[in-house]
Amino acid sequence: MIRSTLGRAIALPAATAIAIGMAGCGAANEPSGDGGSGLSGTISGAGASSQEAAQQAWVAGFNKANPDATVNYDPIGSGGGREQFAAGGSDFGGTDAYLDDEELEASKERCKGDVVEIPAYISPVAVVYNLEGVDELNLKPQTIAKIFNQEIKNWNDPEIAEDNPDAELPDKAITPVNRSDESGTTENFLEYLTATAGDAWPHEPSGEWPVKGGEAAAQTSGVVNAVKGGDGTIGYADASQAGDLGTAKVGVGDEFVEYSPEAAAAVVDSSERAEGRGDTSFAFDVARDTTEAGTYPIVLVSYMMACANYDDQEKADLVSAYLSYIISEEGQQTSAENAGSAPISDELREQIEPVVDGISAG
Amino acid sequence: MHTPIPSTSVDTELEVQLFGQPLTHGTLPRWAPFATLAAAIVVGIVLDDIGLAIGVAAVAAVAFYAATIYLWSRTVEGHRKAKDRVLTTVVTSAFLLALLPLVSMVITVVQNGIQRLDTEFLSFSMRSIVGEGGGAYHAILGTLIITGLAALISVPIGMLCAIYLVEYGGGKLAKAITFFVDVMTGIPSIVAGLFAYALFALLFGPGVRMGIMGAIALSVLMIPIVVRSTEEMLKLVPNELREAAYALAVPKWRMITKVVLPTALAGIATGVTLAIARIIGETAPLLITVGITTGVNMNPFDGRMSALPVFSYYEYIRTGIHTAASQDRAWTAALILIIIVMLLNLAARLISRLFAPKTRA
Amino acid sequence: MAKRIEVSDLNIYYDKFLAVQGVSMTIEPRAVTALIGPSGCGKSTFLRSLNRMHELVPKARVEGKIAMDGQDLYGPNVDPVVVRRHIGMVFQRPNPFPTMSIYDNVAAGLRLNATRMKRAELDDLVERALRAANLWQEVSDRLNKPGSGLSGGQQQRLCIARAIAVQPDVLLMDEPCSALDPISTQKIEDLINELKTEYTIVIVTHNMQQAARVSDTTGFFNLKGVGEAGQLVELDETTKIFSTPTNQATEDYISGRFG
Amino acid sequence: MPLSERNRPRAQVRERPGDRIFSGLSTGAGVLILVVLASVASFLLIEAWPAFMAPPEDIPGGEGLVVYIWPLLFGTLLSAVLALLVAAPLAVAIALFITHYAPRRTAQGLGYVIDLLAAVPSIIYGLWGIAVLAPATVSSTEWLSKYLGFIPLFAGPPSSTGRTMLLAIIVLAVMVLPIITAVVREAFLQTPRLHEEASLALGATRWEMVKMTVFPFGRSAIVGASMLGLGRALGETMAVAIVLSVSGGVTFNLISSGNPSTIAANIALDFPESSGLAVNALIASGLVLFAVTLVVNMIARAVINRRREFSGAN
Repeated sequence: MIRSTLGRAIALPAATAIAIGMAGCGAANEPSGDGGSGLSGTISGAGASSQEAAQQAWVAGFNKANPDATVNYDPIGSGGGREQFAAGGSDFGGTDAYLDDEELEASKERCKGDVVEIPAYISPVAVVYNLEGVDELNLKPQTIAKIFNQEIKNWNDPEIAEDNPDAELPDKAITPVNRSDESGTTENFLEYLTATAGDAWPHEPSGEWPVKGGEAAAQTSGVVNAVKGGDGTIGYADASQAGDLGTAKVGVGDEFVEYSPEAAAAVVDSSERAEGRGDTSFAFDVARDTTEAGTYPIVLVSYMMACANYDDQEKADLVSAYLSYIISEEGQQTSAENAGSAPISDELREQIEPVVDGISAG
Repeated sequence: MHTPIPSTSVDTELEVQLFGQPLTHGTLPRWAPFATLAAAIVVGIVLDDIGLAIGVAAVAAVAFYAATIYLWSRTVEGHRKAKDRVLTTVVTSAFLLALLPLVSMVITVVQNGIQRLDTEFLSFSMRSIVGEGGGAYHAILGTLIITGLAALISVPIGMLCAIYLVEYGGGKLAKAITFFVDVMTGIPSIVAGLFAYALFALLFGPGVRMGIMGAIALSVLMIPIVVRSTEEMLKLVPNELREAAYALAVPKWRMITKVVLPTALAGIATGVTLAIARIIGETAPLLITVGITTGVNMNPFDGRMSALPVFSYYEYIRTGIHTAASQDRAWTAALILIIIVMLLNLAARLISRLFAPKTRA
Repeated sequence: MAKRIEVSDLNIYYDKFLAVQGVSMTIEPRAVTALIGPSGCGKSTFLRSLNRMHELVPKARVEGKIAMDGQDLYGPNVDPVVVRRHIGMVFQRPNPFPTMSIYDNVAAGLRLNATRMKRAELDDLVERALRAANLWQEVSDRLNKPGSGLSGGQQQRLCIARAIAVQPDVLLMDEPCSALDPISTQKIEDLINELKTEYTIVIVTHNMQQAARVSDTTGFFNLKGVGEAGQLVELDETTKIFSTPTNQATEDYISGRFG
Repeated sequence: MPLSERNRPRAQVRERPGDRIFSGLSTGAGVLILVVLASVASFLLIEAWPAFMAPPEDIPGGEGLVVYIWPLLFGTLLSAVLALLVAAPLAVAIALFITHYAPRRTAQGLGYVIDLLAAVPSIIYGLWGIAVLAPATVSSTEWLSKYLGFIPLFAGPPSSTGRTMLLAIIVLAVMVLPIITAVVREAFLQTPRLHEEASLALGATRWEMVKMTVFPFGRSAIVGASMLGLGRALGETMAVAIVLSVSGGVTFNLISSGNPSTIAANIALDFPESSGLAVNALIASGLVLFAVTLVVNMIARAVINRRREFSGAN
């Protein structure tokens, strides 16, 4: 009797967990495995967290056609994604920067052949601001650089006023907001500033924000919330997150371009493919300093990595089908709707499609 | 030898201070504190209205109250009583100040979380969910599995350790264990998470994420709490009971299991419940050991799992178009978490009230 | 200094429970009044109501009147803090403040009442209080040592010194010797005899020999019945109470047939 | 029980298997605690080792481990110590209110309410802090920088979002408040009634009674509890991670946007997306945090244990 009472005390918390576990396993929305047509099997990927929202949308869309297939995406970060892919820990990967030479070698070794790199997720980065009474804002690259380098400290600075003759700029301190965590968004934004602002931006591009003392927040949502939460704030964030915040038009050549998915996709088309990486690698050096009309140069280009060849037929079929879905018009539209990305152009799709379809086993 | 104090030798001023006090002196009317309070509130509102920050205005209002009641009381009741009144004000407002965050927090969480507290939230996972809808079923399940495992590890170890300390201990080992159990109570939860990660990274390589890792991290936090509370309860068992058992020629281990533990059981159960309440809301160690996933994972030995606090955090920082929906989910998860914690606390109080050993009275 | 206390129709309650009923008595100045009676009959409760310590228990209250030289102790605008300044108290167990030195213990009450006091004056008052409590010779060389280091009897005399240092009018003693050995008890009793020339003293005791030895007047408290209120059965000169009590219950109690 | 067993010689009674197993198990459990604590230290050390050995340029930030960890350690200490300075006096006042000021009937209930504060998960403090408290502090920080800007702590410029070190300190203070209160409350409750009555009988007001008896009695408990609270504040993770704007290094300025992060918050923010040497560097910072909290907790325990010996005297 005593042992039973004792046992009860020990088992009490565990019993609840077990009881619930026994009662029903799957969530109401999860399939129980009696799907009809389509592929089956499981593939796992890991990498850039910037793609997380898009990946979720893609997986959901892909599962509609292939209810028996399971695709996992682990948002462990770009660096981790590349590392894990090269080490063979994941079937495919996502990364905000294409593989460097060393990583490419390691990945080729892992794949025992060519590595597929495709720009799957193009996300425009908007310069968002919250300033009462100012609905439109034109900013030259140099001005943006000086604001984020905390050289221009007030909204009524003549340099800002020069490009915004119609706006009534208040006498208010500028609070620049940046990402506190290491991120591809920061790296791309910094690359843009380095390429376009000249001497006004003295810092090297990297995933970490180089200027001390500004307002900093974790993740895109943190930046957006911080910009929303203050008055006189300005920050950079995935354009999809801008919401009702003001987005600045950035200077390209002699005009000011507002971000739009088309303008963002256009800049990739006008960029050069990185050379010497093989036919299956679509790595682009984005032309930040473009002066072409109608292009929006602050974009984050995030890639999908896969092997051209897998040992396992089922895996090869699944990866190929999943990547095909991602770059398809439908897939790009899905991510645009759910993650706010810019769909890749038809021209680019035509180039990539054969490579993705060519993924095979053996 | 006996020299009573001749009051004549004390100078007159002192005499008045010491001995001349009449029994009665002026007393503030009963409504005095309330009237002052009302005046202070008015002052606060006015200050707030003329543009002073609300926090500054509140501080100013409290200061106004303290100063007014002090001066008023000092003129009527004397400085000692006045000081006493000021300190009463300070102590009371400190308590009310502490209640403020609790009330505000509960209101905020309920307000933001109540909309999505529906059956879908309780039965859906986030698998294939984009935008609105979805739920935390997988996270609730994950939390129960991970916490259950942590309890399964911690409760036997913690109880046995407490039994050692109370029934067998003595000497240097027991002293060292007592001390280090106390020290262990202070381990930051993130360090416990890092420990579990480091342990499994050595076994399985870097980047490993598993439910059991989280359970082990939580165990590091839970064991010392269980040891402490069990120890306290075992100490409350009167020695007479032990001697009575010995006198019946019962071996020690049966004396412990038959007499000591049942007597202390209610207290131990209370302690265990409170310990679970403490760890069930831990976020940081799970963030780095268990990670997050969108679907149900029932196997704590394979891959990522979701837990409610981590789910709430990730939904809060989630990016994408539909952030409003994910913010709602974050708050609802927080609301469920707070409900679970409050229920566990309530359960603990009930257990200790209903089954308290009679020896305590 | 010493004052007369008049109690009339006093009822003492703990919330709804009537603990002591209908006490009327006069406590004479410069004399020792002893209160005796079986446990739980309300002696201590009555004693504590004399300096308003009783009301520290939540929901405790009194009805009736206690007057000190005509001033109502429970009247409106009477500050209990001041009442306790005038009516000092010594407790059953010696309770010097453990964190204070012997000196500071005696000075504690003085410091409360007189903030602007010169060190020399304070020294003077402390010494006189300790002398008055027959403790000076024993502790004069270690005034800065903690009071808890003294023996039980010394501690109790220290507490008496602490109580009389503020020159109260009345001194209440709640079984002051019950935790002491016979020799210490003897010293306290001697001290009570000396103090009564200056103070009104009320002492609660379980020890009838003690009551007979130290008091001038003795009051006998007893329960009205099981579970009922305590009451003052008889109050008279000590010699009369112990030789020819008028009440049968008193006689039974004193002769040991009861309680 | 069979008679034969009873008649065995004494020495053999100790060999009874049930006793041996049970005492072995419980001793083992005790030793396991020591093993766990030792292995926490050693596993962290093993995983941090590559970061200690790595060339400085490979550490995040590119300037070596010390430069990487120092601002974090500074932020950790600054936030925790100031949070303690805010929380400790409040906690003492609250404990006093519960034990000596509140009506005795409600005192126990009030104690529960404070205990509930201790049970609220830290993520909820974080969400609440950013959603409610941050905007509420903005106007106050502006006021502080305007009128008290000459004090380095309030140098400003004030953050326009409220995500300042001051906010982190307030949130941390709210979080450690109930922990300190609980310990101090226990100590205050144990103040001997005899001493309280002695001071009241001398004609002390309530506050004078508290000063004469309650405070001296609870002094070491206050110190010990504060150290415990400090340990908690040092290790607090999620709330700080959510509310603090992290950019810039070592500064005492509490109300601007540029703040050092804390070790724990930095781990929580960076760990999930870190790989390679960055993970080792994070674990190294965790090891530093472990060492700091260990020292603080040891001191706390030593102080509290000394009090235990003291209070046995009466």
